Amino acid sequence: MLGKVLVANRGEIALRVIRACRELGIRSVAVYSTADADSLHHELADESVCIGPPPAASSYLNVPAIISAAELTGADAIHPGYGFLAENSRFAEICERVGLKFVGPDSRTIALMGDKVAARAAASRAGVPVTPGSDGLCRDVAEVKRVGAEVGYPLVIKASAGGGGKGMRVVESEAEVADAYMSASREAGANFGDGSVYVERFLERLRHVEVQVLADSSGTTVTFPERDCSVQRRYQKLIEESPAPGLPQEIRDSLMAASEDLIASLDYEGAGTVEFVYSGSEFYFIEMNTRLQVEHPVTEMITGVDIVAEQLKVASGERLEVSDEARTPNGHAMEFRINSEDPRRNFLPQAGLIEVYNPPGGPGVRVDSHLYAGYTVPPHYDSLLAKLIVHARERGATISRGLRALDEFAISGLETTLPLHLAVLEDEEFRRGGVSTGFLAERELRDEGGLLRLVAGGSPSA
Amino acid sequence: MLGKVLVANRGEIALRVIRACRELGIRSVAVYSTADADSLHHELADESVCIGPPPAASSYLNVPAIISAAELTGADAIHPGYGFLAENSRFAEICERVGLKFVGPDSRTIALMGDKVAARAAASRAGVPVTPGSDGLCRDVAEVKRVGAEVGYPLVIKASAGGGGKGMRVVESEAEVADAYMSASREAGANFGDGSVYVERFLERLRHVEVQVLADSSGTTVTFPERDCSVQRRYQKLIEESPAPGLPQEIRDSLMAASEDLIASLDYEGAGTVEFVYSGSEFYFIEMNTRLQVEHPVTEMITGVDIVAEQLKVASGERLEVSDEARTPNGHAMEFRINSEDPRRNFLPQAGLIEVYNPPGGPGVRVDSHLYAGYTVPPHYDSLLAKLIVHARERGATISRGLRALDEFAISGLETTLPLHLAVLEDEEFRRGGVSTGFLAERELRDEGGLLRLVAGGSPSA
Amino acid sequence: MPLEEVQRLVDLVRESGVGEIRVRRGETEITVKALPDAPAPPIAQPITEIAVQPAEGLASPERDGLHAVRSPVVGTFYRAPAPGEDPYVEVGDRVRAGQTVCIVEAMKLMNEIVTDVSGEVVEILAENAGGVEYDQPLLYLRPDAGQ
Amino acid sequence: MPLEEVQRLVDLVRESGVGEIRVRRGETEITVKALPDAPAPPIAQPITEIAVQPAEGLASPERDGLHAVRSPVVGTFYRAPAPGEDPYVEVGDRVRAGQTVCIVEAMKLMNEIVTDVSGEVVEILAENAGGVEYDQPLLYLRPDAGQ
Repeated sequence: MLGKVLVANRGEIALRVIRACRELGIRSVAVYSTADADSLHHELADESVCIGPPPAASSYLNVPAIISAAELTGADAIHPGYGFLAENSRFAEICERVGLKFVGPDSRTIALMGDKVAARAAASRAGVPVTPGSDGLCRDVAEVKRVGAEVGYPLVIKASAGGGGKGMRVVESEAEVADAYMSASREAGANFGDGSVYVERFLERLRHVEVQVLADSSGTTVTFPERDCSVQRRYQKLIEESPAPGLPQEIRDSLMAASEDLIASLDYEGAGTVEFVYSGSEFYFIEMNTRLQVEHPVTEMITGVDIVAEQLKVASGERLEVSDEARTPNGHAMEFRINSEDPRRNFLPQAGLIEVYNPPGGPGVRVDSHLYAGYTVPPHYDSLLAKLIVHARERGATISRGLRALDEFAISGLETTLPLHLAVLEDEEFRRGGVSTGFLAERELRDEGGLLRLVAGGSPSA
Repeated sequence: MLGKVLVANRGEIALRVIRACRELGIRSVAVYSTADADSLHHELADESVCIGPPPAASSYLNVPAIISAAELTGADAIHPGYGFLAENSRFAEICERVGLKFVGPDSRTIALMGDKVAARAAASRAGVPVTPGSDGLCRDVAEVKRVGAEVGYPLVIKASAGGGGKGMRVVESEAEVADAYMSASREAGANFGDGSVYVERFLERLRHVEVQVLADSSGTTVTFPERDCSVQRRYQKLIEESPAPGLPQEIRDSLMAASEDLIASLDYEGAGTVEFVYSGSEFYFIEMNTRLQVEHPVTEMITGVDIVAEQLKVASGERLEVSDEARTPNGHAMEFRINSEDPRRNFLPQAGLIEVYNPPGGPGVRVDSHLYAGYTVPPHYDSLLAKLIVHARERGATISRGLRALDEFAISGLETTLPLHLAVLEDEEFRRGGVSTGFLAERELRDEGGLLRLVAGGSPSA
Repeated sequence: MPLEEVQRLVDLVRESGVGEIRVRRGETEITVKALPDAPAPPIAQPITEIAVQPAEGLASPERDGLHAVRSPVVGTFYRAPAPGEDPYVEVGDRVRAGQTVCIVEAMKLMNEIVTDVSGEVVEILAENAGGVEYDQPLLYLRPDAGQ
Repeated sequence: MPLEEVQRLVDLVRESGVGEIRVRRGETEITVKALPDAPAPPIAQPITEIAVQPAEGLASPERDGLHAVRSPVVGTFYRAPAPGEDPYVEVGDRVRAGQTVCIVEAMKLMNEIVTDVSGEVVEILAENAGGVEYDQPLLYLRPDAGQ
């Protein structure tokens, strides 16, 4: 087993990894910026090193500082969490070169999957269905039009280096191609330093489903029942659940088999997620995240597998030992992302002092959070304050438990997305299950006597 | 389903019941004393009624006030929690008479099981093994001596109306019988208003194991894998776990079958616990608790069954629907009782302001507690502040998780049993599993650099 | 509730040294607290349905110079000995210590509530035939001078 | 509730020194609180093994009248340009702004640490060849008068 792991992250995910280390008897090293001097990840790790000033570029993205901290403390591995350096193949390569085990797949796999066009090709080669579209990059407007003639409109132009909806344009007809191509490419260039784009058929009323995978260095692979992450706002996931409501067992089997084929073809190691769109009864590969995801606890709740502990075991060279039962969902779980954003003021980010913090307890409730009363949320990083995960024997009871736990969750000092989640859980269509990714955009938030409610008729830009 | 339930209790268990009500769509009514005006059970219930001044006799044991509160609020049932009126057959009878559903078995069953001698006889009739001893009450010293001659010494004299070690005396030889009989009877009289006693063979190095049961009004019964509650201090349970470490499957099967026979013979309804001593490879019935127990979450964690929700469903006249899988332990769970007692000062009870309260989170961790930062623990009631329950795939991982979570649990303002639990989890014998009820008494607590450690050689009175 | 009344409550807290004043009148609830040394208790998220029981009053503090007669039991408040009969007291009545001022029924038992001070009835706080909690103020008296 | 009324509530809180005012009218609830002093951060339970890294210094505060030269990077602190050579500075030395006072090595790169004030070296805080964090004070200078 690894002896000492540096956790190159902050917030709840740094805590999550530190907790797993402690339970496995691995010493943990936290790194923190001066803005995080009062943070729990710094308090709870066995050791910690201040790596830079508040801006992420100078601290949590500061590769030399992080490598130096690992060397100074004698860490033998680095766990990148999610975000920051987690999918930076250059960082993984540096770790490999200086003899630090990077907890994740090798740098070439990260690079391959980070290139959306190459990832699409790899999926295709492994026999995984991909959305009809261009074979590779589209180098000019004419090429986009050629694809359009072949697969039909609407199309979507996507940045090859992209993510989060940046450098993405929906094209309804051939007339719109030229403008959309230019602006997508420009936005991709500005955001990722790479303006190359590719084209796919645009699927409407689609659901976002994804498959958690684990693989060890000797080729053992495990895939888990799918998660449904269709409740999104501007491409940011807000609620994730598993299993996906109403998904037929044969689709589940196919999703898991396709994911298994893909990671087997990659000689994958560690944890990862294969993301799909699901529409009608078809599913298509979108991308693969070569790291731990925010929503991994949903899978942990319905399978009893500690995914972070398995990551660490695999990174130590141990074999995966996940029972076959983990392939079958045990009950139903949902995760709510509690963000420091004000849903009443267009999700304005919030920072400041947490006055009251009292997380819910009781059966079937898990909270992953770095908050405490008296903590000041710094304005420099992402807005995730806490993840509330609830689990019950079936989806209806999970929703009831979610309502109960959200209701109890006391955070004061700043506004959060707690009332938004309550509104979603009261929504008829959500309660029926199987909403598409347009769910939130199609609705407006209305304040009714202090409580939020969703009402039909939002604009697609919401 | 019941429409509105009055919760005749306070603290974490009142919250537990209120949470279950909310998840089932049942309205909840809290009752509270003036000492509990800032309590979470009062805040989180749908309605609440102040029932009296701080002393429990005038509030939580004040039957007229509680019945009046139920009538004023239109409650149709009363959930008694544990302690207070939970095993008061007179209270259950009053509920029955005024048309309030008492969430539990009928008053005659409560009365029967509350009489230890009658309960022993009922167990015997149902074919459940009871410790060799007197057939019924021992009315004089001569009768105790007769039993002693028959079953052998050491013997234990117990109060028929007893509990918690009150009115209990161990007798090593015939010469000690007279004194022990007198003092046990006197103590029983003083504590329970009933001086009658019975006699059992005294078993050494015994373990306390118990079986959670559920039964509905149509005769469906469920028994769950046993809990081991051997870590006790002065007959108060401190740590409970399930399954019992090292217990052979055939003993588990026999314990569950014996419990099932007993409740079937009683036409039992609701939740209950059949308690046994286990010594060598023999087990004997001690008593049955006709109510929810503090440690019920341990069973919930390894079976996925919501015992309080099942209680409420059964009280509504619904059928139990517990799958057969619940009869097999899924992983291993442990509960730690965090009490407001100072383990460094002979467990001196603590009351006062909670300055910091930050419960642990992450995978496999459940906290049931009524605390919050700024809450003042009143001096009037029992010392249970929080229950920390951890769950993992096997016992070793459960202990690691327990250490991690206890370590993270931040409570300041008063002393708690948190450091004692850490000391127990570091103890070699505990880690091996299967300790006897003498475990804590045989050890001394030592303060080593601010941390507590258990060292062999405590006095039996510790 | 008019703001002038809120102002008076604030003054009351300041002058009286009492820790908290909470008034709930029908759908209106007003709370005034003195600054605690401790952090404030957590404010739970708004509950989906808030059922305000009109009769479920919360303990109010003594008002300046006034004496509250409080309920010693949970029960139902009655102003008169029996339906159709005259109330025990009306606002403006003078009462003597030891005099019955109302009834609280609990478990079918009629508990006559007796004032232990003499004075003038200035306000009847509880609603006839409504539920009252333990310690809930039922009526206010202005005690006679010199008591 | 009109904003004017809320404003008045806020003024009330501020002027009165009262901690909190809550007004609920029907479905509307308004809470006004004075800012409390922040509670202390939670004190984690003592960790079973606490490994105190001797070199892992924590940021020390400025001392009265002294100037701390801090590390701009995470790395290894060296007092001399190379093993066997003389240290850049000793306690008691006078240094000028712009002068190199030590080296912090990070990723095999030697970063010369330069003081931006002139003065006298009064204390060397970091240990030679030990690790230093970002922003960790390395040495104290007593700045020359008039700077």
